[in-house]
Amino acid sequence: MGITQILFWVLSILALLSAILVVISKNPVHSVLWLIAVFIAISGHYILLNAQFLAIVNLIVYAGAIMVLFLFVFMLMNLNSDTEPQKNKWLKIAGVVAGGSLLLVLVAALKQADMKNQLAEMNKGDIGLIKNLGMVLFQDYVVPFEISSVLFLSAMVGVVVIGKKD
Amino acid sequence: MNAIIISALWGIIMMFSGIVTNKAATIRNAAVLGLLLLLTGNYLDLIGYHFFPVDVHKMLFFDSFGLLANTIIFGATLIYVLLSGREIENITARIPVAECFALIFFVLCGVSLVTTFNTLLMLFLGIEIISIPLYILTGSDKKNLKSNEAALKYFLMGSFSTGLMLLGIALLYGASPTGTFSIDDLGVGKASLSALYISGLLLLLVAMGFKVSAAPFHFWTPDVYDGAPTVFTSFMATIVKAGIFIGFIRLFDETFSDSQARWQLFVAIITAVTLFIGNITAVFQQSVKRMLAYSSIAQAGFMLLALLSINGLAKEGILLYAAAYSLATIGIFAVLIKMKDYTFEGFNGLAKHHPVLAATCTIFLLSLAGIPLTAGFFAKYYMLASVIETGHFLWLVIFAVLCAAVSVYYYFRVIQAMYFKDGDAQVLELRPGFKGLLVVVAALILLLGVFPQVVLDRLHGLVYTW
Amino acid sequence: MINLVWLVPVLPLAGFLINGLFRNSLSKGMTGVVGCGVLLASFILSLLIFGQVRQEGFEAVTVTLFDFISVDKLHIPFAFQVDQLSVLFLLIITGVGFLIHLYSTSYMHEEEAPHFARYFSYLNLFVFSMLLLVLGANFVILFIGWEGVGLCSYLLIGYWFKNIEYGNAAKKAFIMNRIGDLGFLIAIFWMINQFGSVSFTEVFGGASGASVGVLTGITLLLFVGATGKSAQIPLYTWLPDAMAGPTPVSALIHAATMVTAGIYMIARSHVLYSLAPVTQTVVAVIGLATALFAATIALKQNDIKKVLAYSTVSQLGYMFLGLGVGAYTGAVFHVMTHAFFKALLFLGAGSVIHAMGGEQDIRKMGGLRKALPVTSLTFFIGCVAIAGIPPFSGFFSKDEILAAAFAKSPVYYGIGLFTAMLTAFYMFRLFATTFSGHFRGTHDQEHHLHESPSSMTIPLIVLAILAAVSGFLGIPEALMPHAHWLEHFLSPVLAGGGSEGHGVAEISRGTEVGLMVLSAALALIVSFWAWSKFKSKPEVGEPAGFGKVLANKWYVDELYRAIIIRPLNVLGKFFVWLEKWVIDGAVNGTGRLVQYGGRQLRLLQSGQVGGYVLLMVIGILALFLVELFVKK
Amino acid sequence: MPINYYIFLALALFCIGVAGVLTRRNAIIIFMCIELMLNAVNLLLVAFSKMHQHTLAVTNPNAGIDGQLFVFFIMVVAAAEVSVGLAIIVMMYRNTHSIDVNFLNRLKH
Amino acid sequence: MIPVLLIAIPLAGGLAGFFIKNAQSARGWSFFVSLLALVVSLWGLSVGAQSPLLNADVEWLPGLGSRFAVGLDGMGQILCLLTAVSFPVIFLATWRNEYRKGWNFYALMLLSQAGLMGVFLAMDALLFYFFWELALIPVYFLCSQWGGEKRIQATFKFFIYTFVGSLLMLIAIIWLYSHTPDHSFSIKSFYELRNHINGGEQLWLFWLFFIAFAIKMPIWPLHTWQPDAYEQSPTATTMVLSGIMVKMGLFGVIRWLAPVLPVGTWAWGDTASALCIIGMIYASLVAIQQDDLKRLVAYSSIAHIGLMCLAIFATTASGMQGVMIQMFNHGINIIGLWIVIDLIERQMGTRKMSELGGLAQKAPALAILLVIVALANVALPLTNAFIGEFLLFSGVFSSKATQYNVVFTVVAGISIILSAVYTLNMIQRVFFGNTNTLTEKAKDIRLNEKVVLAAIVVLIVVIGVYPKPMLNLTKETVDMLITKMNYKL
Repeated sequence: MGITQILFWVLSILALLSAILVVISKNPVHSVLWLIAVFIAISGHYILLNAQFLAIVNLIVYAGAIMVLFLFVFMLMNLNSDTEPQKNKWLKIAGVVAGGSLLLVLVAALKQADMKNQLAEMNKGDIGLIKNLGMVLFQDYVVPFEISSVLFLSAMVGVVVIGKKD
Repeated sequence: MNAIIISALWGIIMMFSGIVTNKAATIRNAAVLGLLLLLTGNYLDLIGYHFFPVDVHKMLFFDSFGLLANTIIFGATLIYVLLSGREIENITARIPVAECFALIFFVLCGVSLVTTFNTLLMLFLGIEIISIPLYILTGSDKKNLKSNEAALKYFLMGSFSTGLMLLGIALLYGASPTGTFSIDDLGVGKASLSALYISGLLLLLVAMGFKVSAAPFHFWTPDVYDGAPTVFTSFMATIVKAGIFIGFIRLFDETFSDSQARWQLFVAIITAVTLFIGNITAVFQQSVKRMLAYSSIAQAGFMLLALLSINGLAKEGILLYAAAYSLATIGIFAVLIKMKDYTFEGFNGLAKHHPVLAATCTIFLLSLAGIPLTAGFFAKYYMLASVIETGHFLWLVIFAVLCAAVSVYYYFRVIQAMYFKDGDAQVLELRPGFKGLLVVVAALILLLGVFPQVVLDRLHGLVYTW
Repeated sequence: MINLVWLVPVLPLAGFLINGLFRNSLSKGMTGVVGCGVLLASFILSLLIFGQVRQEGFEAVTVTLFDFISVDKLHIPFAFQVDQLSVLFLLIITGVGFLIHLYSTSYMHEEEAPHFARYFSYLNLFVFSMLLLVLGANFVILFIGWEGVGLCSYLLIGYWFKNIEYGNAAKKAFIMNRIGDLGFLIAIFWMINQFGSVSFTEVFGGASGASVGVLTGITLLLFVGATGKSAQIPLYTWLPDAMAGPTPVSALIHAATMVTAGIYMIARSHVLYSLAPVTQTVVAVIGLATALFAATIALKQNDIKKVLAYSTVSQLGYMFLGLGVGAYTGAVFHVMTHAFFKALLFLGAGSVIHAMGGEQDIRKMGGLRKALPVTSLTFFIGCVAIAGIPPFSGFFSKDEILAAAFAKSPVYYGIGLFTAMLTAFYMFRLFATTFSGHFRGTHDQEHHLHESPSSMTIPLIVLAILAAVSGFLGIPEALMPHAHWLEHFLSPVLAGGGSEGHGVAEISRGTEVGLMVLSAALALIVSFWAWSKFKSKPEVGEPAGFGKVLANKWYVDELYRAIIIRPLNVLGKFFVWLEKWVIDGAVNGTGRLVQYGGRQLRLLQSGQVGGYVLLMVIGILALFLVELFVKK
Repeated sequence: MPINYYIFLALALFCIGVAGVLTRRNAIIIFMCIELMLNAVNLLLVAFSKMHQHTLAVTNPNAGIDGQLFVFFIMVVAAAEVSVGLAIIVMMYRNTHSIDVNFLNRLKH
Repeated sequence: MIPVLLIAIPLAGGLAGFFIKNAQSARGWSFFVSLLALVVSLWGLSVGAQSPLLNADVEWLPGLGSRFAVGLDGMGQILCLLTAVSFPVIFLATWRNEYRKGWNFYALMLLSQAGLMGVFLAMDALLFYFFWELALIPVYFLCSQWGGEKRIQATFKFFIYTFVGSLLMLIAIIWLYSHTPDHSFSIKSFYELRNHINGGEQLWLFWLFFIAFAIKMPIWPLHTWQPDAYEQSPTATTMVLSGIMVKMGLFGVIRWLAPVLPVGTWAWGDTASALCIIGMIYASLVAIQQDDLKRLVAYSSIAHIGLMCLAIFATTASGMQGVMIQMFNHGINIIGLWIVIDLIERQMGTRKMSELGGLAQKAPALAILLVIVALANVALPLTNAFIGEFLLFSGVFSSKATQYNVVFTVVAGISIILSAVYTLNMIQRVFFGNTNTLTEKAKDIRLNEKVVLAAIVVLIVVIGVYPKPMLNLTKETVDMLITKMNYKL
């Protein structure tokens, strides 16, 4: 039970707990904060897996930019307090049950997978380093990289179309 | 590659055309020009002239199936723009036309990715490039609450399905022996039986099923099609759906063909449910627009038959089906847009006042119902034949034709309204060009229905050569 | 000459076409001339043919006109067969037919021209069909004539189509005939199946090869046909109603010719019958029963034509008795004599009705002897003949049958004799009530009473003579050896008919003579008794008790209505209900079900994103469960 | 670390996200739950990439790198989606002053 | 050559007809076109069975192994003749009917004729299916545009009903196609199929076909669309429906079912025959209960068709000959009946027998002609129907395919009696008895109608007296069929 193992368990529990809190906490702002916690935990996992670049990007893009955007929107609509009226509890229960059973089923389906001996090796290997990623990204993955610009363009145009005052 | 790049570039051009001019007509003509360009570019690709010698590193693969599909889709788009492009300006909240066309071109870019992808990454990007503009177009009627609602529903459920898709891709990645996303070597080896593989496959099936609105993942379709501005509904229901279907077939043909026996049953179930829900629910609709939404589900059910039995017939068939279905539906929507009242009663007595409209509309409906002499018949024929060819799932075939009979019920309700019911259908002003184009489309459908070999020969040759 | 036989039927056909097509343009005179002319012509032609046929050693000739139906192995030529039997019938039909046509010209004179022409065209068509029937060289041609006469009787019974009652009578006749015809048809199919042919020569030739069972079946089915056409139990009830038609029609169709088709057919195919004893017994029993049954009914009828109708049924029963006991010649003989005297009686009745201005109830007549001398005389001869009083024709023919019956079994004879007595009784009851006593009709009727014109009386006289003398064509061996000309004449066709001969041979001369004397005496006594009983005080009141049952014809019509017609109607109504609510209901139900399903499935589309996603997830779960638990 | 742990962790996160989508009414929260799902997938991908590297390193030094790049692209897409999604939500809010998905029931049946 | 003309002439004529925006000239035009078709079909009769003119075979869908193959064999000759004769007769008989936008009416009529011709001529399964539907569509529009007040529902039911059937047939056709060694739809390859598919498959394939055909004929209990459709559609269309279209079902069984799936046919023969017979008795009894003339004739038609279908399953030469000739006769006779009913309805404004009566006094010519046609309907000797039914029954009786042949004959025979009952009822209730206020003012028929009816009567009698040419026409076809049907695995 090395340090990495301990860290793994800690991070996992942290991730799960805060994920649950995201779902159950009444106040939207709290949910956002818990979500950030989840992201941090996941970034921790990335680091454990030697995917430093992703860890950083995750923190910057998600925990940073995106979540701020969410918060910003909340502020804009000042829904900070729990303005959300209660959904009828049967649907709630149904939702939880469905989610739970989905988990069950997926796990059941994947338990048969003969992965016992497969390892996700930790804190070694350097494919996670920005250097290697960059090389591959700009050689093999240049086409999707360019294409994703189209994605952004369309997103931008879209936002313009919708946001434009008329 | 031509298609992808041209569409992307032209999208940008359209985007800026809004700044250069604010005359809608000019912009529209620019769009038409772009589409013509697309068509030619794609055709040149088809016969081997590649403008852009880009090394795609096996991310994309330009086979004749995909390129042919592109041709059909661009052609359909051209007809669509010519028929109802003008309507974009008439959406109640006056939205920037240029941007809308830009988005349409981006969607086309996504479609041509989906039709020629060779890795799951490209599929994913393509799907997203298609979806995001569509969210916008759905909501483009900003002041209209229905439009807003449709957009939000579409967005939420769409991104949910993206999540499912990604999970599926992840699992497949885990299962892939070579650790890539390239569909060439995903399904090979013992991987094709591991639990990861199957689960990933199922999740992909679900996600793609969602995109082509297969039951029980279709629930977004009626609301979105109903809420979106009719002109964009027409676009979504035909071109986009056809494109994604090509991708669907491509994915399962390339990746999962050697484990076909494993997943055929699932597809069969989904197909049956889709056919059932689509047709039965369409029966009781009061609004033609919503009826068409359900009918698009039903038609998707028929197209799923090609997925069930992936073979030569199925591939030819799906192309023909895409063409026939798109043409007919675009035509009907073009007429529908012109109607004041979208309910069935709104069509009462259309034949008296606008015989041409009624006649062409009848041909479109007959084609959708799969009556011989129209393209729709051969489309359905291929679907049925491909399944019968496999020798299994005869129950599904019989079920399918029974559903087709049900579909006659709601399609003919429109015909009855137009011809046999008395009333004065209110129609917006019509340009002669519009009518002429309708007639051309109808003639095209009839031509495909009588001499399908004019296209079939090409398809036949091409589909079997790769 | 014989090759011109096709002219015999074709001439009446021509008459039918002329009268039918130009009925609006032809005058009554012309119509009558055409109508009677063609008959006369074919009568003369028949005589000429007869002249040839009667020569010694004449062999039956088959005249083929064209190939009617020929499907792979089956060939049915449109062919006529000329032999003694058919020629005899030719003479009867054309001869009596001509007389009746002549009679009709004045009897139907009140009709206006088009209807007059219609009447004659029907009549000609009938003669044509009847001639086809007797001339046909195979069962199919026979069947064509068979149904043809049925049609004509339908048309003629319903001649006065304004009257729904008549229409119903006509319908009844046609449908009851149809029932018989079905049997006939099936018999034909069976023959085709058995012998591969329907022509008389081949069928009879192959008969000996066939099993008794098959022959019994075929003959029974043929007999079913006969019961329909010749009004035997159980299909006799149409004949009395058929009196709705004009009286000459009753004389021609429902007495002289058509109704005897059954006898002709069985006599024609006696080869088969002789090989099927069971059938023969059936025929005999049915015939006897009918004879008795109808005679009892005739006792209490008051409509002059109804009486004659029932007596016809009863006489036909006699003929079947003859056929049943193998006395084919006797049967044919009786057909001939019966044709004469029954036609005579009907025409006489017609003349009476004519004089009474359409009145048919004998209770309103009486004492017509003075007014209608010729009619009453001829009518009297007819009565005597039918009553079987020597030396009139009926005596000989009836006695031949009775003798044969006796040879078969005394019981037949006893019942037959009793029936003969009844016949004598009701005939003289009829005669007495009609012609003697004092007149009981209204005054203007009495004022109008007059003898009919010559065109009506001449046929009466001719027929009377025939009825009187025709018996001598068949003087029994017992009285005068080798005097039975008819038997001699028909022997090429009917000889060896009865495997056990025609019975007469088997009983000694003494007994035969004794029987004759007995029956003759009884007939005389009964006739005289009836005559004296009714000439002074005819029964004019409503019959009571058993008489009522007889007067109502044993309620047979009511019985049929109860056990056949009503059930069929109920069944039909039930089917209509079934159609509406079950079969069509299922079809429409499916449609409604789909609509209902649509209405319900819509509700799945709740509009709630949460609901949608939930359903999606459930769908995914379902897929995974299938993957996990459905073994492939 | 055995890959199974990662698989189950990711699945757990994913399903929590799903449950969130099912139970909440606030459009933004739902959207956040979807982001949670995406992140679960990212984690899974990275884990798999490391697994592939572990097994295939001998043949191909860059083995497993695709997984991480895919994650990168997912982030890209997610960012774009977020912008569009929030735009739509804001538009909705402008018109109805609510982002409660239960009020989205003008379109049904 | 000739078959192509037979299809092309009405097709082209019909399409042209849409653009003659004037009912009168359209009527004349379509009459002319139909006469042209008649001439061509007579030409076809004259050239002799071996003539190359009687076949045509052109590339159509090489990819699918389907060719535009059409040909005239004996059966085709008879049915095309029927079609070609019927349409001029129909046009002439309904000359005086006025239709809203009449040109569309006549154009659609011609289109349906083209479809019917195609069905009878097609020598390629896919082509056959094509025309099968093509014949249906115009009739759908005809009925629901110009029919009675409940026309839309009735026609819709009829359409969907038949459509379901034909789709099932399509499945069967495709299935067979995919099992032909040379992947071809041509009738020859289909006739070879018996060697490639086993009995078990034939057992269910039989029903896919038979349901389609049974709906068209119609066979009990799939008949309920028919009375409504006949009652609601305009009489001219009813004539097409009942005179010709129902033959499509029989034709289908004879050409595409029995020879292709002999084992299935043989195995299910008794079941199918039982249905036919139930239908005959059932329909006859229901017909007796009808008051509406059209419904009465509709049900009587069900009975007659049932008999023909019964004879097909008897698989005897005489029975099959009977079917051939009877298909023609039934067409002619029933069209005659419709014409009379149409005349009555146009004059009296009602089809209810309870409201009619005594017409014989007012319209003697009509009465006489009707009586003759009606007698043909009850198969009286020397009318055409007698020949047919005689052969049919004798075929059934001598059938080797079933051991119930006697039972079948007897029970089916009862329908002869019943048919007499309802037919005579009709004659009496319409024409006999006294006139009432309604029929007081009835007039006799006009010349054109008289001509038409007279022509029909002449046909009836001529065929009834001298059927030989007709029978010879179909001889080879019948022998071929019988040999094919008697094939056992």
